[in-house]
Amino acid sequence: MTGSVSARAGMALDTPALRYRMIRLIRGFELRALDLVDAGEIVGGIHPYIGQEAVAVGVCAALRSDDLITSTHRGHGHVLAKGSDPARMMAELAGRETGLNRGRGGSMHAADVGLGILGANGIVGASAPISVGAAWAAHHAGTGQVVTTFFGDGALNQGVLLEAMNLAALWRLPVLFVCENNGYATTMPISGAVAGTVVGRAQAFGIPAVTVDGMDTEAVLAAAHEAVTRARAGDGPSFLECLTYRFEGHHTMEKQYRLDYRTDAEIAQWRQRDPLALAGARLSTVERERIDAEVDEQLAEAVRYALDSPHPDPAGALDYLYASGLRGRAGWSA
Amino acid sequence: MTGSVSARAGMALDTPALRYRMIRLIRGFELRALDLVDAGEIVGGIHPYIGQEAVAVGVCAALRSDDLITSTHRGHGHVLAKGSDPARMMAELAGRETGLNRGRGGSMHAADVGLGILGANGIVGASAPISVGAAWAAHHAGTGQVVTTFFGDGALNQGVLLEAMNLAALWRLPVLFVCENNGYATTMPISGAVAGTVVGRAQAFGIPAVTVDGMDTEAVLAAAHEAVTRARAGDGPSFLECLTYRFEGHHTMEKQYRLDYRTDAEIAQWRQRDPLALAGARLSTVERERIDAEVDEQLAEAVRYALDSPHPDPAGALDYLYASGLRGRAGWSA
Amino acid sequence: MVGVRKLSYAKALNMALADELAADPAVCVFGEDIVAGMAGLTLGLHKRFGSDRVVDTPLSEQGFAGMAIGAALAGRRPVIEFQIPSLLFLVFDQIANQAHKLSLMTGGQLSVPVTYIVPASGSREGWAGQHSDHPYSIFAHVGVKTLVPALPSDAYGLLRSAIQDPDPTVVFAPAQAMGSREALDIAELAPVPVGSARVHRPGTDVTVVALGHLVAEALLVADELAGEVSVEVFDPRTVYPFDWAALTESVTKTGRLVVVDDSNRMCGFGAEILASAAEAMPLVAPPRRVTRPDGAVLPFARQLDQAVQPQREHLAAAIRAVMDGR
Amino acid sequence: MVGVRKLSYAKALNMALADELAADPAVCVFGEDIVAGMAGLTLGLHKRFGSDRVVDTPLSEQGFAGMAIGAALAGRRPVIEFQIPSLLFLVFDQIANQAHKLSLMTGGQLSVPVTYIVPASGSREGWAGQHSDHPYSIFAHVGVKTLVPALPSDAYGLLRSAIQDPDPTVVFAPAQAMGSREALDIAELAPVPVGSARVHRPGTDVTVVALGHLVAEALLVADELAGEVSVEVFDPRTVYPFDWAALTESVTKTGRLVVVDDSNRMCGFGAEILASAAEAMPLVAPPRRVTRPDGAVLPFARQLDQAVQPQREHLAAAIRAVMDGR
Ligand SMILES: Cc1ncc(C[n+]2csc(CCOP(=O)(O)OP(=O)(O)O)c2C)c(N)n1
Ligand SMILES: Cc1ncc(C[n+]2csc(CCOP(=O)(O)OP(=O)(O)O)c2C)c(N)n1
Ligand SMILES: [Mg+2]
Ligand SMILES: [Mg+2]
Repeated sequence: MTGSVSARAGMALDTPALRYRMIRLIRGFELRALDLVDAGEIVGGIHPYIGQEAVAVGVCAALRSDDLITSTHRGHGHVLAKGSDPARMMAELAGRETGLNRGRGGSMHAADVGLGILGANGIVGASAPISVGAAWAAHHAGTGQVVTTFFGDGALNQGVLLEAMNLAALWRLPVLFVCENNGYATTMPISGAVAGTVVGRAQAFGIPAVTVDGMDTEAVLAAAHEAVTRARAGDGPSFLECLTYRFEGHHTMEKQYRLDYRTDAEIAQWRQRDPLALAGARLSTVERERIDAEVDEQLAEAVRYALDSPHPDPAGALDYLYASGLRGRAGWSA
Repeated sequence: MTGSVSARAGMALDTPALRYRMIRLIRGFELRALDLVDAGEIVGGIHPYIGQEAVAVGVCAALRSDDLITSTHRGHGHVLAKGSDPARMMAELAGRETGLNRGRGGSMHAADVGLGILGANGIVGASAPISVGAAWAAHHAGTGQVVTTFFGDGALNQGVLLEAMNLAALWRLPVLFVCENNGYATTMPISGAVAGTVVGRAQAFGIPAVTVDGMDTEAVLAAAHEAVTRARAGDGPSFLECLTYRFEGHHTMEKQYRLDYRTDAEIAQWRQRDPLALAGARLSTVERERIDAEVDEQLAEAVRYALDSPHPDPAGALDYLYASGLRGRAGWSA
Repeated sequence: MVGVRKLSYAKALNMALADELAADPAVCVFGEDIVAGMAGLTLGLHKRFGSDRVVDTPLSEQGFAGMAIGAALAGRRPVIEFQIPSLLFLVFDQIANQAHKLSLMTGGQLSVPVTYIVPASGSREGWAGQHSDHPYSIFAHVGVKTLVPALPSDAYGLLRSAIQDPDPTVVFAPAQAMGSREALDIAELAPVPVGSARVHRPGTDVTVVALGHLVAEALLVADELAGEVSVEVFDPRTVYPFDWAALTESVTKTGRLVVVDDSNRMCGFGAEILASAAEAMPLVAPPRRVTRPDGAVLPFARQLDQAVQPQREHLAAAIRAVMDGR
Repeated sequence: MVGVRKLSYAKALNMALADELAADPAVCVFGEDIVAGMAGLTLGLHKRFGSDRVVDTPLSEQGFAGMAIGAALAGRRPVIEFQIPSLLFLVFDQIANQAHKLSLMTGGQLSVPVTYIVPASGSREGWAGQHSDHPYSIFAHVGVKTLVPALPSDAYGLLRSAIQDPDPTVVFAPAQAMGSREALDIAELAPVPVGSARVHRPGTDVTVVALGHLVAEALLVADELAGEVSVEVFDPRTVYPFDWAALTESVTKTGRLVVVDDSNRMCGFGAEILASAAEAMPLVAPPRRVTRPDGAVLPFARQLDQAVQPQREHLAAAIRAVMDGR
């Protein structure tokens, strides 16, 4: 029964060039999405992943195509790195019928079950136990699948995530907990929110935990590879703290406010460790430019595809509400 | 504003004899309550505290009368040790108008606000953040009060308790977390439920945590005293793991089942470290017998008081539902 | 186990769960103390199906309710037992905000076949305010399938259907029904479709809608009043989806309606039935509800606890009032 | 800040909170990003009242909702801001099972003056299923005081009353009302009693009950239909406790009733109003509801999101149907 959820293969990420390509794809995707937010084509805004790309790419590079992931409100990078078609992802953000979720989910709920992407989540921390449950099923089915759950530093203070770590540790389940520590939960710095250390929180449950440079794909990959190997061998969960930074505001809406929770100097300093530049530096200029051009072409096409796609028919507003096909009563009669 | 909740002084517990007396009082209270359950005078049953008395007494001996506590489903010992009148407590268990809660709460919700007892709770873990909030208020009011929250080993797996520890640590609040590790959450052994160690879980939040012999009042008192001193000095929360054991079933209802989650041998072994005997051994036989007789007299009177007290008037079934005096609609019209 | 016997409600639930575990290897059970099986639901199942299928959990309701979703997404059909009705409050995010929403939000990519069961809902005398809720109206409001069987045969049939259903489903087994018994032929036990009502007693003057343990009470009242008024006792069996067609048929016949409902009055199940009837059914007299009071918290003392629950005398009075057109 | 001005709803909430913080040192605020004040509610308050009164919390909703209870028991009057309506689901145990129950369960020893406020409830276009709930009916069912102001003056007055109230109180500030403005004299802003309705527009043919942002919609529809039918627009302002006397008065005059309600249909606020009217008010035609559908989850795409929310055209149709006695 398990395993059926993950059949299609994602993009290969097994060379530095392919990983650079994916980082570039995510970066370009996000920049175009920001434009579409400004243009009013993406309604409601997004939580941009710009600056954190090395985490998604490094981790997904360590995964099998049938491995599962769950994601967050800041999830575009995870979904693309696991292999989703940027055109269908962009169509989802634009609320089109051709979107990954047929326009029903949008930015915060993108899922691509055929690729093992069980979905982003609008509630911080909520994905963690879902991942543990999928890992429990995979473990008992003997599929060898590993389930990765991405979350931010803010999620470390959600009880349900801590409960999930305990359950995964107790039952030695194949889970990789990936904390993207970008220093802030919206405006709250981690120092104001987390007593003790990040890795210490996982270690207290007996979960092996390490801190890695989240701006360096290769460092993330190495650590993720070790963790995934351990999980696949039946040796239980691991925890990665990836030190990273978001270059943009928490959400596109942030531009409306004058917030001073971080300084320009701090942002500039982190931008010097841009994961795109770090990964690009591993390639020749020629190769990099070739990839950039290909990716830009692909993304231009993705935007075209999204904007040319049809809007969903309002008559189907409650389609898929029940898997059983149940139709409840309408809110009014004709 | 804070501090008003705790005006009356409880029983003094500042000598070994007084502590023995309180252990004896709790033990005797529980034995009589068990009888009243069998007799049908206490409806719904109780979670007996027998075997764990040294924890409540040792901790409460370290507290000021204006300090606050919150308690659990297994809360009779905490309430008595903080100073509640056993007669009014017994009346509460028997559902009488003279009970601590006027018969509205029963065993799992006993509160005695004048003594700083903010209440037992039927939901495992739920008291912890309540205590942290009271501590936050006390801290900001500068009352010097310390808030103690009692909970079982089972509660360690409730996210909300972990959240509460983080908040208390972060804000250096005067909270004493007391884990009564009696080895089981109903039928679940701690080894099947807690990954990592008990004290490690608190230490991960930067909270000083020690394990003490929960059968020995004096050991509990010493550790609690240190923790309370730290809290009062403004140095934040502490955590005590008290190793203890419940001699009876989880709940009086357990007798209906043939459960085999623990062995007779294990029970017998723990009974050899009966906190009553340990505390009694510190006194002369004469003194002990004098105390026993006094306590038995007091308890006989408590039972009489409870059973002679009036049942609440059904017309007042929804009294106290709203502090504002709001009366909602009845469920039926006459 | 063949032939006519007196089957208890608790045993019926236990048999339904056993039969589903036997029929479908995807079915599994999570909960607290379910290996011991104290609530009756899982009695003997760990022994029969093992630790891979019947899993005792730590006290992490949110954690394992979330896990159940994940396991469901990976192809399993988890059943979760909750020892207390209000533990559903603790996992309300997992049920209402996650399990219920994933199918629509993913455009049908995901479905979440999880069954949540409380094998002792409503008042358990002496367990006081935090252990005595009957929050079925809340789940119906959210749109989670919500089943409240009245009889052992329905307990069996509805639990089986809940587990087979591809959507999240909450099953309330009222504490006051758990001990009830029904004479039946075990061989005839079968799944009961979700959303189909049952008329326990036909009548022509007034339709009494009752759920769960209150069905038996309604039948007693109908008997009591038999000389006076012909009462039809209508048991929806499932609160959501509700069998509107059957209720319309009944009310079209009787023209009068009384609902007896063990949830709070305001925005409860009873309100929905009266509202729907007022909108579209041919009532000849104002309908009535007998419910818990607004905002009720069940007090501990037995006299107070009972004073807050709907009683037979109130139902009888409501029926008489409706017959009088009051 | 004296004299007539156009006050926005968001600013009115902000002023109410500031005035309560200034008036009573027991008042304090907990929430996420409230120092920055992004939701508007707390803008400038940290600067004015400091870190002891306006407290940014980690993402531990259950933890700080529990803390608010404890602080309340120790004499404070905490206000908690939630960024998303469904975060109330996450703390449902703390509100419904703890805060609401402590007074009765302790025989009146404790009271829990906590205010829970969602300064953007209901649909926020483009925020999709988990950010668009309007669960006021659930809190009313449980019996927690539930306020849904429609106008800036009521937003001010009800938030002040909520904070002063000795019981737990949930305030929903609909996202679609947050930007609305009202011309008023700041000096006349005052607390609005909990449980008192307001008739925004008198009428004689039909009573339309509307809440929150739907009041403005109802007024537009009433204008639109003015030549045809005389509509009374009735705003309860508080869902629970509800001002039954005022509604009875209105319906006694009009004899007809329509409710427009942004919560799910089944067991929602609209159901309660229709049920109560059917029981005891002199209706001359069947009443109607315009609501979200049963079990609604708001889809992301704008066209779909809107298709699930009650719209003016549906309200107009319902009014006409009621006038026709259909
Ligand atoms: C449980 C919960 N609380 C609050 C929110 C509102 N919210 C959305 S994202 C966010 C900050 C999350 O911070 P973090 O986990 O560090 O992730 P990041 O945004 O930094 O990627 C908040 C408070 C939410 N979605 N869920
Ligand atoms: C959140 C929650 N889950 C489950 C229960 C049912 N329950 C009551 S006590 C208990 C076991 C508690 O174990 P522990 O915390 O170790 O305390 P002990 O009973 O051993 O004193 C359980 C499962 C509950 N009351 N609350
Ligand atoms: Mg972050
Ligand atoms: Mg224990």
